Amino acid sequence: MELLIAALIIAAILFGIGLYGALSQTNLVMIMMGIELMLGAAMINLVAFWRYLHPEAFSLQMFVLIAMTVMALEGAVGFAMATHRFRTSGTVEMEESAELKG
Amino acid sequence: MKYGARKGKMNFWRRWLAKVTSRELVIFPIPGADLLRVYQSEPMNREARLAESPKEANVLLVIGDLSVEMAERAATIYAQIPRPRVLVLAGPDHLSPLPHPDVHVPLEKDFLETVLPAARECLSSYSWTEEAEPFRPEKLVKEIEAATQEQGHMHDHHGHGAHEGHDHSDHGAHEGHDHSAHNHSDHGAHEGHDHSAHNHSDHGAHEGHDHSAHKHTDHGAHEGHDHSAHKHTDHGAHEGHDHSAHNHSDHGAHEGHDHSAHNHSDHGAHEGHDHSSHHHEKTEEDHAHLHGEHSNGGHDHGSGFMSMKAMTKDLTRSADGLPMEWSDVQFGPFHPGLPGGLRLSMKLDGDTVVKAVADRDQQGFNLPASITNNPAALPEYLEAVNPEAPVSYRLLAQKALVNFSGAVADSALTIPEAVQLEKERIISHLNWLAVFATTLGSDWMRDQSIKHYHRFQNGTGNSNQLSGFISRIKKMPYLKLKLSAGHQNLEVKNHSHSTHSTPEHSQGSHDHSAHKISDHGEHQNHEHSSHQHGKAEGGHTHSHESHEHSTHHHETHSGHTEHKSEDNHQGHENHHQGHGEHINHETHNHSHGINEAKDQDVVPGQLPNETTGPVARAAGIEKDQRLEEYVYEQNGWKPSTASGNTAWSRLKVRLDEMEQSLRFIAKAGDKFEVDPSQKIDIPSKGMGNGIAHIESPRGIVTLKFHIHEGKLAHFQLTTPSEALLDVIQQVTAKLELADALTAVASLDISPREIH
Amino acid sequence: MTPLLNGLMITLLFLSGVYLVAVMERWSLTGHVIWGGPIRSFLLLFAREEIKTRKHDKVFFETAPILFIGVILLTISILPFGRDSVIINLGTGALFINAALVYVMVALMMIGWATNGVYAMVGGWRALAQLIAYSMPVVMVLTATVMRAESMFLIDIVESQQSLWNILFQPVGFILFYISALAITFLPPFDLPVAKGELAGGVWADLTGARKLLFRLGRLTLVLTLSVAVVVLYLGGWMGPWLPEFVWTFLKTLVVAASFFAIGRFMPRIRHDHLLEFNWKYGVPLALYNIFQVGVVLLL
Amino acid sequence: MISVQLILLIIFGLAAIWFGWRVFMTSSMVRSAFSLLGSMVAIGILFLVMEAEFLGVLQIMMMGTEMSIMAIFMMMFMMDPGGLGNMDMSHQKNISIVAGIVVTAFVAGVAFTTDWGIFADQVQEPHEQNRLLGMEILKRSMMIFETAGVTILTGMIASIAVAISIKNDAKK
Repeated sequence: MELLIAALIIAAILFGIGLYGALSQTNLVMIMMGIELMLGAAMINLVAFWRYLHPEAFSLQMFVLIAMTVMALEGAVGFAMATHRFRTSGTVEMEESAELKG
Repeated sequence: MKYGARKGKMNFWRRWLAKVTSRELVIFPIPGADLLRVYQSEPMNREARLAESPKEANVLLVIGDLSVEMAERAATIYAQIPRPRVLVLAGPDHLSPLPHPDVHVPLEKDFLETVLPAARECLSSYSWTEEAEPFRPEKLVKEIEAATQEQGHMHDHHGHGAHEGHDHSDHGAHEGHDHSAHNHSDHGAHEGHDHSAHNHSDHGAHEGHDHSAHKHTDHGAHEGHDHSAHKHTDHGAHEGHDHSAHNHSDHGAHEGHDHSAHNHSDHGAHEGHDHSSHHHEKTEEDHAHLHGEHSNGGHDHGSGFMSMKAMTKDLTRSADGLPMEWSDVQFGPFHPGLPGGLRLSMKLDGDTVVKAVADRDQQGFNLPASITNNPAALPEYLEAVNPEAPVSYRLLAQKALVNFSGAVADSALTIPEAVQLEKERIISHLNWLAVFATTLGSDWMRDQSIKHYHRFQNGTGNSNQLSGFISRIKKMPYLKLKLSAGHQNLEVKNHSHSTHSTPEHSQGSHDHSAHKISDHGEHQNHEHSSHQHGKAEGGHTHSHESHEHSTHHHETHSGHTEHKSEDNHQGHENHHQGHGEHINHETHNHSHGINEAKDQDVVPGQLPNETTGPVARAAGIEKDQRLEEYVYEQNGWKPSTASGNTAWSRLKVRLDEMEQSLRFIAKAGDKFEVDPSQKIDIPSKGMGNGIAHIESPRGIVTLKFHIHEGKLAHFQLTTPSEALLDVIQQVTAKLELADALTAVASLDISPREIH
Repeated sequence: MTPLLNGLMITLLFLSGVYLVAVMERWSLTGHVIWGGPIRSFLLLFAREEIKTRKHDKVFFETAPILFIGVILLTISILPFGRDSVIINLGTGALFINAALVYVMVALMMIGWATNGVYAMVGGWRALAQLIAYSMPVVMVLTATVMRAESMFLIDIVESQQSLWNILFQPVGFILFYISALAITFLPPFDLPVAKGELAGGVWADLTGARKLLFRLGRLTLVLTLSVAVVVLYLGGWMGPWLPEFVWTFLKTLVVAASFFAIGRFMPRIRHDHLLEFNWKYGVPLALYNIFQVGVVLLL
Repeated sequence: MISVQLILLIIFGLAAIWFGWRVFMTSSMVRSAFSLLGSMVAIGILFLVMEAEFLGVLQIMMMGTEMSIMAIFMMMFMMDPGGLGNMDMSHQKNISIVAGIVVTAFVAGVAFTTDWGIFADQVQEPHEQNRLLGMEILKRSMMIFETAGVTILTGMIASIAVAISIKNDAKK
């Protein structure tokens, strides 16, 4: 019981920190860091559920693998975008990318 | 050991420790291991080895006398060596910034024999003393104070980690960001003038504030202006918020402080290797920043937020299109992978070399009065000038004196002299090979070449073993592939180098500029189609030309040598102008050949025409003084050339030359004893010129002098290394750092030859 | 035998192995075999003062050496010297090897950044490029060995080679793993991060005293570790007639380590571009092919 | 046994949280990248504590590489990698803080209020887990996993296509 709760609380706090970072940072790479933290928190939840609720259901571990894949993918695409933006407009600051502003 | 020892008492444990560790001597030779090898007669024994960095060494060994600047750098290195350390001076008994030596030996053969036991003794008995003091050369004191002032500023700490590091990481973005950080901040300051209430919250505006104030106060030259700007950001960065407390009041103080901080980042603890990034090159880039910033002053971004657009817009784009700041690094003068004493300052884009120049700190080559009054002593003197190639220099002086004394026939090489020369060539090439192998990181090659070097130096060389070694090098796996860098980007150089080599273009001799321009273009096309032949013939005819000119020039019109003495080609031009009647048609064509070849300097990927020796031959130019010598001619000797102008071709040419020399010696037999001191009598009356060319291991050395009333009136020594300094730029451009260093090492430049 | 005695023996094996590797390293650098050499240079590093570069990044400067040697000790502690002489028998041992080796790269980067020097920085980035590139094929060829053993226990992997050693069963994998191991130990000819002639020591150029000592020890242990790994994964581990198991492992390990150093002594340093080109263009596809081939052979 | 697990859980959980906090608190980019690495490694250790050995080791391995690469990109694209001018590079701070706290509180509340049903206190041995996970991947979830693989391949190709330099862009 308390094990699961502890894991979930930890995950919740990490998620909050990640959210704060993703919202507050102005640099693309820093924002990606925030997202990674949130994904990490999600993975903690998945593993906790697997361990303390359904140890027999390995689809949960599957989901953790998928989450890792997503993390790697997010990293790759994010860095590619950062490189491209830096090459074209010389900046990865979100403050300066107003193209998508309505 | 006042400066060398650690502070503390010598208790039992420490005594034991010192005794054991003193068996392990790690020597850092200055200016370099190649010069150290000249004075050794056998490879380094098991107790002593060479250090790869000062932090690893415990013996600093200074060989011979150093220039003032070199001595300062040596002092910096001494300050870096962790104590207990021993300072050994071989030759001079004191060098000004360095402390008094712990061991001092005369500079003679095998001085290491006496140095090693003495150093061991010093270490084992004086490792810890009470009166030990930290070593503070005057040059460093200021910087150390600056550093101590800045201790504890954490931002500063990693800040500078980033600063140093980032210039030389694969992507040099950070510099630009840093500089333009203050661009922004003075932009912020402009805002601050308008609504200062808004901006007083963040210190960036403050810093920008007094920065701009400073800018308004002095309208000095651009450099100073930029510097101050740069320093101000540095400063603001170092002291976070308290900066705002005392900013406007004391400006001089800021200046001073910033200056030290600035220096400090230059001569960090790494100054010893001189891989510190120097900012003076960057000043005009800052300048560009500032202006770009001013131009788009109205750029819209949030107040107190700094724009990356503004800071990156002025940066030069790298090959991959990313706006990165170029950075300046220095290699040498005591870099283990370069010839000792050679200082290389590179402009790096990431880790790709944009521009590499060898800094030459000439103090001029002026003879002591004892020599000028007594020219007969010239051979002994020149022999001592370059300990790496004594024979060729002595022969050079002798030939020149003979030539002066009128007997032209004697100025040809005799067989014993030629044999001596070839032996020296083998030795010198082996010594170079040792340095080159160190750069390549092939320890086996290094050790073997050192072994053979010492054997041939002692006259106990075995030619079969050497040729076996050579063939093993040629068959070495992967070596050719590694060294063939730079061959493929000749035309790339063409793109990047047109700017660099314009000065050479302008300084070329332009008497025939009329038809030079006419055939310049198509010669270039020829050049592009096959990049060796055109140049080859040009160079060949040139060497031919120059020789016959010098001699028959000397016979008849000795008055005109004054002209020649400024510059080879200048001399030629003047000659053609002055004495048209002497020149038959084809030599005239040849002289065109010269001019075109000279103009080819602006065609990149091609060597300057002064280049001689193995480097030139490795580029396919059959330029060799030995072609003119009867001794070689009768021996059926042909210069060994290679094509490609890469490090591999240079290595190959040198290896071939070693084998050639072995064959030559075997053919001629080396059962001669020539007395080095063959006396040439100098008539104390009358005046005249002496001139001689010798194919030294590194290329053609030329000596010209004018003797007046038995005194040396004019004296000019042209060495191949000076020409090679200009080659560096071409062979390194657009290469990765390691390849560039390899290419420079493959040139075999001897700083002892640069005056 | 009792686990205590067992652990003691393994520790002794490790220590003697590290010492012999140190002697070999000195040989590969100078051509001399000096038996007392390692002890002397060990003491030399003790006897000298610590010089910290100015403006170094304090945190990384202290943690990097410990991280470096720590992960290597972790790695070697899961490698079996014999059927029952292994410290930690990990259920995911094969994967763990690579997981730990990744942190070698992290430690090198940290110290390269922390020393705040040009040479160290270049060395650090070189280390990053090199070790990322070469940990890819490592994990792939490890997969192939795991496929054969149908288990991630290193002991099972060794047992799976009862009939035929992996070096013969999957030669491609062996070659790739051998080269990658050489690259991960950044020994010559892969010594770009610490290149002597180019960077004058690279990431180590400015380390003195204890930190340098930790890094040098860690490097030696790393060489030993990867030699043991090669033996365990491809050379049939402890298998061999007459002699006790750990002796066989030990001898094979020494041979592999000696071959590492010998290659470094007789080859020039690999160029940076060739290094990466070889790995990404040929190493990774070959590793994939290796998996495919092993799978096919296993199904037959 | 359980209590030991709880203690370890809390210790490494706090480590993960502290590192995650440091990511956005330091002004040195390399430090924040490595702090994220520390946080991720702590998460991996949490997996190990929760007896998911394969996932833990995998997490530790992958994050080591990914965060090192991230450190490089930080150095490339940040205007001040070393935190030289400890400049403030955040915006809408208050909103972010509020959002973070609210979400944290909400999720924690859910964690507390939900009835989690019965608890499992036993899991399989690590190697058994590996086997079962493999079975899962290659039997039931094969489609999902294949999709993931194809996705990451597409992502790789797409990101390379985005990131390579356009030639006329290179010269300038």
